[in-house]
Amino acid sequence: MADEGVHYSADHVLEYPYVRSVGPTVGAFLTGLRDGKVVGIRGTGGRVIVPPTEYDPDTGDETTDVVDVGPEGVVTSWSWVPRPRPKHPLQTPFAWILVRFDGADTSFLHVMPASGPDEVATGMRVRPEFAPEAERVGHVNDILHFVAVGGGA
Amino acid sequence: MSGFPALTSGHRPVGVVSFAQHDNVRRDGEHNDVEMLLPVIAEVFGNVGITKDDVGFICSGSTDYLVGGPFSFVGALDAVGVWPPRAESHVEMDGAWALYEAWVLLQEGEIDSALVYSFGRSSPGNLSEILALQLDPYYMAPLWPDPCSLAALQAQALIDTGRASEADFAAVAARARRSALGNPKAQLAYDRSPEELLREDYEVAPLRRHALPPLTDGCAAIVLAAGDRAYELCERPAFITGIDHRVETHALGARDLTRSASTTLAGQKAGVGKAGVDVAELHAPFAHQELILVDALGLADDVEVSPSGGALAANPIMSAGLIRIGEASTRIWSGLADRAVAHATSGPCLQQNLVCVLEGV
Amino acid sequence: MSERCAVIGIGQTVAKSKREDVSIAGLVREAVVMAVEDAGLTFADIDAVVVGKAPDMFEGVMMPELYLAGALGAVGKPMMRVHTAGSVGGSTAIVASHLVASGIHDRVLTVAFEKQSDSDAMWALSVPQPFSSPLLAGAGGYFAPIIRAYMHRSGAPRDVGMKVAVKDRLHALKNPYAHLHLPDISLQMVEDSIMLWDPLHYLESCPSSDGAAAMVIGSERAAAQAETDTGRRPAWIHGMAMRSEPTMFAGRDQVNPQAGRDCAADLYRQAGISDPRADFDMAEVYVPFSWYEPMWLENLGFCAEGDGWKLTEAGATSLIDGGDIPWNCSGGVLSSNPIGASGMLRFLETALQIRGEAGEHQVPDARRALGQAYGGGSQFFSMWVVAVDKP
Amino acid sequence: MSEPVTMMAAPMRLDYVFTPGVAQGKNMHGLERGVFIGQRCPKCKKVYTLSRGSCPTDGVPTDEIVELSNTGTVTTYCVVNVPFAGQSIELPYICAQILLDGANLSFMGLIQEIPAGEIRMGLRVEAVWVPPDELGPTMASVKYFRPNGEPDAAFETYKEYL
Repeated sequence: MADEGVHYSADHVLEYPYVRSVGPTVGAFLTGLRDGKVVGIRGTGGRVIVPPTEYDPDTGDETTDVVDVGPEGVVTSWSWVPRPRPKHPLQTPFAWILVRFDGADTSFLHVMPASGPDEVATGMRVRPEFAPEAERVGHVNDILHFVAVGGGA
Repeated sequence: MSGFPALTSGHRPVGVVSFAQHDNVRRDGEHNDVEMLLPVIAEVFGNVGITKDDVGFICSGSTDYLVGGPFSFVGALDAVGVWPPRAESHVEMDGAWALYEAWVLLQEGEIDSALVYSFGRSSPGNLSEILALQLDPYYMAPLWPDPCSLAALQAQALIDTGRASEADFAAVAARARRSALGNPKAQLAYDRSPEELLREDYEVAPLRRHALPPLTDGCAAIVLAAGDRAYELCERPAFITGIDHRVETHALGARDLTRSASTTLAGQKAGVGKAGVDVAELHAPFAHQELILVDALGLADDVEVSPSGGALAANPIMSAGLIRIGEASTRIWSGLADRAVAHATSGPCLQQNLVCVLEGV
Repeated sequence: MSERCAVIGIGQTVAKSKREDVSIAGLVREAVVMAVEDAGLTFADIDAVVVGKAPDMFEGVMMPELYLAGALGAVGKPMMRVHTAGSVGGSTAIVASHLVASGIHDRVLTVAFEKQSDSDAMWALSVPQPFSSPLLAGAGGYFAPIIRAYMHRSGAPRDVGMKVAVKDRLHALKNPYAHLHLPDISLQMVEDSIMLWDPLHYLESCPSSDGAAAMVIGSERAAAQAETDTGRRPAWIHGMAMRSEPTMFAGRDQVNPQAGRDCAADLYRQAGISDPRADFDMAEVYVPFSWYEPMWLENLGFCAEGDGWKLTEAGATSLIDGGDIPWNCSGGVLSSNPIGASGMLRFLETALQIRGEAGEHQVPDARRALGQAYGGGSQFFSMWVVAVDKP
Repeated sequence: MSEPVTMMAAPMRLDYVFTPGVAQGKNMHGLERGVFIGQRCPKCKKVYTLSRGSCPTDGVPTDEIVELSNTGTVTTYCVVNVPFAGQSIELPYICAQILLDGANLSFMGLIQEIPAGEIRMGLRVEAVWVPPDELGPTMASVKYFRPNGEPDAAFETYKEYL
């Protein structure tokens, strides 16, 4: 029996139930989502960082006060997914959007249903559609997705 | 021997003297990492007639998540044979940064040469899911955005500025794949017009299939040598006259995605603009990123960009940056270029960038 | 030519099994901010950042330095990520120091961390591979047979390991940053603890910790400035070395690996060390399982081969017993083990001693110290020497 | 207002196809037939078991295939008393480094049919394979090793393979 050409392969699964402690700053944002609101935090020069981090993402300076923002915001960029992947938050065509909440100086990544690229545009006003209160746990998926404010771009 | 190029005061001349890369393929389902590296390491030493025992330092670049097991770099060392024990290090980064670490050590003058290699395969897992783990673990990773979706956000932002259009992306892709026809190591090469490419469907709008890199299994290696040792090993070494790298924030919503501030800064520190550039090998996995990089580096219109086809022709993860340095060096060796720029990137939407200026004498 | 460089800033977190009050960035920033402030600096003064940690699977974040760039104040700067298995904390400090020794930068921040409580350390260390045997022994199962081989070769009595376990935990009681504080530690307590991997008892093994360690490495100019600004003296780096050898090969000596011996020889050549036991005032050495103290005493040339256990037994390595060459005054890896940071903690503790700032676990008048880390299958070594005097 | 959020579940599953490679394929093909395969380095002539395709010290392909003996020597061992994830054997059990006759590298295997108190360095052992119809391209084809009744090997014969 020739050994040459015997090529094996096997399925290999890496699967772990990570549980992360979030700390007070990330925790403030996730707590806000659970309670149906959006918060940011003040960074260098007083600018408002959303989603909030313990530090200003550019300077590394400690951030300070938690502030309410949104819930409406404006799309600062987008991309449109015609064929969602299995792990994507939505399983019908949708847009990834960067949203700058009213009162914020940075943008937040989330999704918005869109059957075509013409249903989303930079500059569009949007608002989050929260999951029902009983289903919210303090997670970015407590926002199901965003929708256009006033029904259009 | 023809002397050395002008260097920043205190710097030691270090040149790329040998380069080898594996065939870039969609899936090598036959060999393990060691077996892929063996012929590449043999070639990179064979090119200059030395062995593993002749280099003073070994540095590699790779990442564990590609095959789903920890410590993949440990086993890969068996492709070199680090016995007797060797001074050796590893970065969980593209091999271009392993080259940087070796260049730093060579500056101190204790050693005269180094082996740098990197390896990575896109085929064992689902790269679109794996790379989502590079993102903010609280806010972004739970949404599982794939690299193409994020690159498309960047592309749309660029379109919104009015500085580029989908047609420009197609033009980049058409030129890169046409250039790749002349690169025997290229995985994806064709001669198609931008107009034809624009008829493709969106993969993730505004990016169509042509604007995306192929998925590639591969690996690569480089030998660096300092001072006179470089000339002993290579007739016309590609001397590194500047090398620098910079990182930006992970928060995509806090960056101007349409500019690559880190590339601009690294390019200035590396001295890209001090003289004319003949050729630039840019690590732009997505077509629009080449436009951002050309702009960030301030490259003139006459600079030949990515004659190898770049990452659009073959994108072996963790090696595609190191390969840019290798490809740029081959242009110096052959005399096709006197001054070349090589660039490597890491992270989503060009988060981290390395710029290397190579010169022949 | 190689420039002088020194540790000019030090920061570390308290090691704990679970730091559930912070995010990953929050944990790392505790050490980083402390190190930068300790050097009298702000992030704006830092030229480059070098990050180290062990497998990314501990936290499930791939190349987490990318996510941490902002948290580390690295935006607009060079940032590197080192991974050399268990030796990574040491290698990371060395890569950072070379950025200064090469004359490229003046002030480099280096940090290593592990937040193992996001997962379970055992997962990432024993990922089952297809086609391999279902038999899995864990880290201790890998090292226990090597320890047995050492006992066989050296004729060491069975209680030497337990003595190390007690000594390092007594040291840890003097270190407020140590994870394990066991005031009642005794030989009996170690012996009564469960035998995990015979011959290793539970209390002869390292814990699993969350934690981070950070240092600022400065040039001669930066060191002078920091000393003026903070009044703290620099810990000058007199040598650094790394060596690797393959995991497995015919005839490999895993008890006394050649890579460790070669690494020490190179280091001692650089630092002018001829008799390590006499020339060093203390050492912080990576001892995750008790028996590695006598093994590394031999590997590092503190005694003849086969005699390491005699130094341990005689109390030579104990700060409390007034030994002549105290090892792991911080409590060592046996008392705190945030894996990716454990190697850096060894290096950091030597700098702390040289600056005379180790508090209760300070070795009186420590003027020259050895830091060592190792990893993989005892195959990756990183070491440095720091001293009070300028090289 | 209820308690602040402090923890976040982040389950992760990634699916891979594992490629053992040509050399390991040869080893596995041997295991499928109930035979241990070694690979000889063309430079140093050492015979490696479970080779990944290269000589770890010379960095060259190990192309020559050698069929190895079913018997070997315990070079060192430990007794495992600790449960952990992924483990499927009843505690306590013996893990030993086993040097197969004709090989120059030991590997870790399970020892059974001997009380934990009688395990020792130098013990001569043989492989016990699963029934022929259960053989597969995996080390799981070897159920365990057991004493084969030969006198213990002298320390000198295996001291380089601990």
